[in-house]
Amino acid sequence: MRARLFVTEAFRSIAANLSTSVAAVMTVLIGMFLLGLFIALGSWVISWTNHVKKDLVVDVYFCTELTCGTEATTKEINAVKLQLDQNPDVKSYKFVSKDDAWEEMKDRFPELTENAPRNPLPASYEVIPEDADQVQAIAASLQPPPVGVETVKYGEKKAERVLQVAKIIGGIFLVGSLILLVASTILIANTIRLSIFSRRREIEVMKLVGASNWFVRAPFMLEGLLCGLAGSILAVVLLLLAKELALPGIMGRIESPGDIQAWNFPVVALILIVMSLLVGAFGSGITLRRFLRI
Amino acid sequence: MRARLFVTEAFRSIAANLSTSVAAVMTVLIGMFLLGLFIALGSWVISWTNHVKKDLVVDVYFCTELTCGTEATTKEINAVKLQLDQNPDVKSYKFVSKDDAWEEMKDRFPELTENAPRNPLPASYEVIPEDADQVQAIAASLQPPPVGVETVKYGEKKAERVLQVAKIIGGIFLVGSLILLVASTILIANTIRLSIFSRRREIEVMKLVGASNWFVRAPFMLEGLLCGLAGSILAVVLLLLAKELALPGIMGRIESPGDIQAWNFPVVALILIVMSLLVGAFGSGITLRRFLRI
Amino acid sequence: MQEADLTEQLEQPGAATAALNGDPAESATAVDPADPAAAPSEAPMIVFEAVTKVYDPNVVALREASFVIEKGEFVFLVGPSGSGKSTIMRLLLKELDPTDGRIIVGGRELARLRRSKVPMLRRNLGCVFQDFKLLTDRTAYDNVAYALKVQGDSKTQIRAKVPEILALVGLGSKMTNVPHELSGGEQQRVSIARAFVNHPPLLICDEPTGNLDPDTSVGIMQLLYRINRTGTTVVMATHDREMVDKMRKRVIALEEGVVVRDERRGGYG
Amino acid sequence: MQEADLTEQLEQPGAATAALNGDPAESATAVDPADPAAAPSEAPMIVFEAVTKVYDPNVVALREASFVIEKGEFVFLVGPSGSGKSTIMRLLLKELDPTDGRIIVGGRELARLRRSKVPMLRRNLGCVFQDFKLLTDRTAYDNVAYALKVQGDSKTQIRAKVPEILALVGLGSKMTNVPHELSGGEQQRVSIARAFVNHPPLLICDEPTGNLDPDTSVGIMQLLYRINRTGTTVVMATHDREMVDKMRKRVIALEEGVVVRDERRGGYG
Ligand SMILES: Nc1ncnc2c1ncn2[C@@H]1O[C@H](COP(=O)(O)OP(=O)(O)OP(=O)(O)O)[C@@H](O)[C@H]1O
Ligand SMILES: Nc1ncnc2c1ncn2[C@@H]1O[C@H](COP(=O)(O)OP(=O)(O)OP(=O)(O)O)[C@@H](O)[C@H]1O
Ligand SMILES: [Mg+2]
Ligand SMILES: [Mg+2]
Repeated sequence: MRARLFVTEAFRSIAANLSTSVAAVMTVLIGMFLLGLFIALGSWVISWTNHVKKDLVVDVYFCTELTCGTEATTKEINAVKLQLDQNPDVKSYKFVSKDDAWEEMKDRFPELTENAPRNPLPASYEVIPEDADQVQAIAASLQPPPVGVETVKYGEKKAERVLQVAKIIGGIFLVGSLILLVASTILIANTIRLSIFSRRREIEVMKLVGASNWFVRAPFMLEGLLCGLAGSILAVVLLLLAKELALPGIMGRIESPGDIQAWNFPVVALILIVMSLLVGAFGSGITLRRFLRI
Repeated sequence: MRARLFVTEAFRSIAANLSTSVAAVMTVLIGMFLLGLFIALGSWVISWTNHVKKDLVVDVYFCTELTCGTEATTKEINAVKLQLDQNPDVKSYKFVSKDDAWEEMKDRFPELTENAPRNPLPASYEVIPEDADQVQAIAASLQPPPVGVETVKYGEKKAERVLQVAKIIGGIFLVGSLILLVASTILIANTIRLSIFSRRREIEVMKLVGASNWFVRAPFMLEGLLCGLAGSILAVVLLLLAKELALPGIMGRIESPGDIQAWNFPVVALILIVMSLLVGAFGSGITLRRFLRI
Repeated sequence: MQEADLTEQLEQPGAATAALNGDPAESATAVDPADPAAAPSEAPMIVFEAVTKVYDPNVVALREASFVIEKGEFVFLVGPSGSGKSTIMRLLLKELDPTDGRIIVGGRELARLRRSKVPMLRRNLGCVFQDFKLLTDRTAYDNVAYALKVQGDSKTQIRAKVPEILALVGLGSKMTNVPHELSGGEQQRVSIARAFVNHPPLLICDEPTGNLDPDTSVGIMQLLYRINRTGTTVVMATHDREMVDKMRKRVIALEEGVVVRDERRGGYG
Repeated sequence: MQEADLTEQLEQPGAATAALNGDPAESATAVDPADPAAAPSEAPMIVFEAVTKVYDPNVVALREASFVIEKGEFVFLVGPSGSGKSTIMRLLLKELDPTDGRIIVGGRELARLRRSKVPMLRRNLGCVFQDFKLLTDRTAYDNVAYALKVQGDSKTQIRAKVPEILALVGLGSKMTNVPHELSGGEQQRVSIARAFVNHPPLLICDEPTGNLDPDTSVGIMQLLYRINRTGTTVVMATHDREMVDKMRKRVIALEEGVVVRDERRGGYG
């Protein structure tokens, strides 16, 4: 019953202070839209770096006559396979036989292979790690090389570079998201503060005619909540429009591999809305304290 | 003389309405900081894509016995050189002789070259365009291939991809900057509106005791200007701190080539400050109109 | 909802309402609680014990003011502009705390009253403010209704009481106007209606007729008198010499924050 | 700076100041401009021709009100609460436009006055507002100074005039207080000081003594009287019956927006 009174009061207040309500909704809208956009961009870029990371593999080259003086035996190869099977860091591996390697080389350098007397290339395992960060660990687990293995390579330089760039990009987006989060919280709180500030006389009067702190606070918090709700829902709608209209336009032009995933829209939307509600309601509540001390 | 009065009034007003002034400064600060940060990030990424674009070259492969049946003569090679000299799209070019190519191949595939009877590789020109977008034009200008040239390659697929990604990144940052620009303008205007709204009674009284519109407006606009100035200078200081403290930390970890340039800080700072001043002053001026109609 | 020691003033729940409408004769037959002799055992309504109030930059608004107002009394507070009348009102409402001295309202010492109990105090203490203090974005009706809402009255109760009291102060046709659509006197009457509407045991009126013409003022004074007759204590700050001289009620006169006169049946001075 | 047709009221620049300080005898020897017969050639100060003002939801605040106020007259505007007195003040300030009829102030028809000329009109028309309308974040001094600043007075002029006028209304010691640190009567006197300070040829006072004690009221009335004697036209809305009856000046009485009485030497009614 009291709750209904507060809801009525909140709506009355929104209508009576339309100008400030619109300002509050607009601030929430902008803050949440920017945050959502940034999260979208960030999740897309991070997904892209993950895709790039997939290129990071460990190559286990077996012996050839040329390198060790003798070809690796099947038994030796199976021993390595067993070792890979048991390593929890390994996601999958692919056996590249001498013939496979030669075919590939033929495709890439027809001039060279045409006149080669025989196949000088080694057989190898291409090992895909569970996580790109584990390439080094996998390579280390095959050190010293088992019998029959000539060398283990994981493109140290490239791997290091890719991992570092990925880390930095991730870091930038984490820091950026935090900055935006803090920024939009401050902005929303600011707007709330201003709109409550312009009504401080009203609050004073309410207190003087016998309203308890909660009786004054509840409608204001509800109002903050409603403005937060309206603003964040509008932001989500705008983001949805951006996703549906702008994204295909951009994506259509890059042939992006399927595993570059779009962000998880419903979760992000939910986070934005809940955040707005909380900032709206508690921002109002906290700001009021100062004016309730009468 | 009147100007001094307005300045005094503006400062008095800022002091008297400290709470709203702080809110306005904070909004400008946040808006401009985000915009500056985004421009920084954007200019850095665009500079990086430019760096990547530098890898786009046109390779002009000359004839060899294996491909055309006869090696290209010095005269034929010089004819191509002349043609490249005259092409305005060409920034520079590098001659790679058959021996240079063979040395490089030896480094990359020692197993293959060890047993090769002789050097099957062609001589070539590596042509660097003035602008990465011109690789296709340069390749086209050598079509059909002059005498002695076997083939002209410019990595169509890679070139197309890189150019497109660069364009999209550029587009995203342009659109993003515009969105941020509009967003921070709205946010600042909003704050101004709220702070003026909370003083509408005051404006009404001023008008009723005989103040002209400009007499009311000037201090308010000056106040907006000062808040804009304070906010944007704080934003620039924060950006400077970010640049001096955070950037080296990030950059130190990527071995970034020297030609990835930092953004032009003074210009960006100037833009941010001027923008804040304008939005502050005219935001106030325009908002006031509504309350001056008494 | 209401504190017992304050509410017990209204012996029957409907007493005040009856007084507002009923003929004076009916109320007159009741025991006059304004006569302190009739209720010697009861604690006084207001006690000021050497109360001093100093505003920030050394302004002494009240200097060792002491007086006792019994339950059911009708007291005029007079004094030149700036003599501390409104300061007394604000101290009673606990809008301010005294710099020194003790204030007791309805048996409770205000300094010891917990923050959470302050709203309760104010609900039992109807106040007509000198500057009206209306909620600017609410209609006259909603302004009056707010005083009932804060104490948890139901919609039905509000719908019954508010139009009645507004009609009583002559604003029956202005219920849906917001304050800036009302004349000065009309705003003042809304403030009066709000202070009366929940029949508080103590009414403090700070210059309630300053913006009213003589006829309306007399009407309001008659209303106050009738309310007082039902047992409500009334404290009224005023500059209306004519009124004070005619009523011959107790007068407390202030001058620069000092109580200079306290007469049982005084004049304006 | 000031419009010629309005300023010519103050024959000598220092006249009003002299009147504020000088002894009454000095002013009394001058020709009484309040007597319209003495200045038959001059245009009237205020002309209301069948002015009707209807507020938005069908509230007729003024119904075909017609009257002429000559230059130098002293006029009381009386009538019950809500009868349209403040509405007349607001029409004179061009804060509102009449729904119908013509208003001429100082020879200028207000409806024809360009927007850019309105500030000029208001500077020549000192107004004491019923709700004071002080700038809440400025001190008493700055509030009064503002009325001089808007007309371009120099700092030196302001420093000379403001403390003088504040001392005159008894606020010499409250110059640095902001409105909420002032009592109701003190705020009202700041509003009075602001209206007087630039010696406008027309003074309109909306209930200027509503929050003042009788003694201070008399002081303010004497001040108004002396200002009037120097040729300033004074229009004053009031509920103070005693004052009106004692002064025996022209009285225009309103009732529900209709001019019901207009007597040369009337009483409150
Ligand atoms: N917040 C404040 N800060 C400083 N001085 C104040 C403050 N409030 C009131 N005063 C001063 O205290 C004195 C008493 O003020 P108060 O409002 O009690 O007077 P009052 O008797 O109600 O006068 P009035 O009849 O004019 O309303 C005045 O001189 C006033 O200037
Ligand atoms: N903005 C408005 N909208 C609607 N009605 C209004 C508005 N302003 C005033 N009124 C009405 O017009 C009538 C005249 O108001 P006005 O303020 O002129 O009265 P007044 O004579 O000054 O009364 P008081 O002595 O109480 O100050 C009143 O009934 C009032 O309710
Ligand atoms: Mg007072
Ligand atoms: Mg009025």
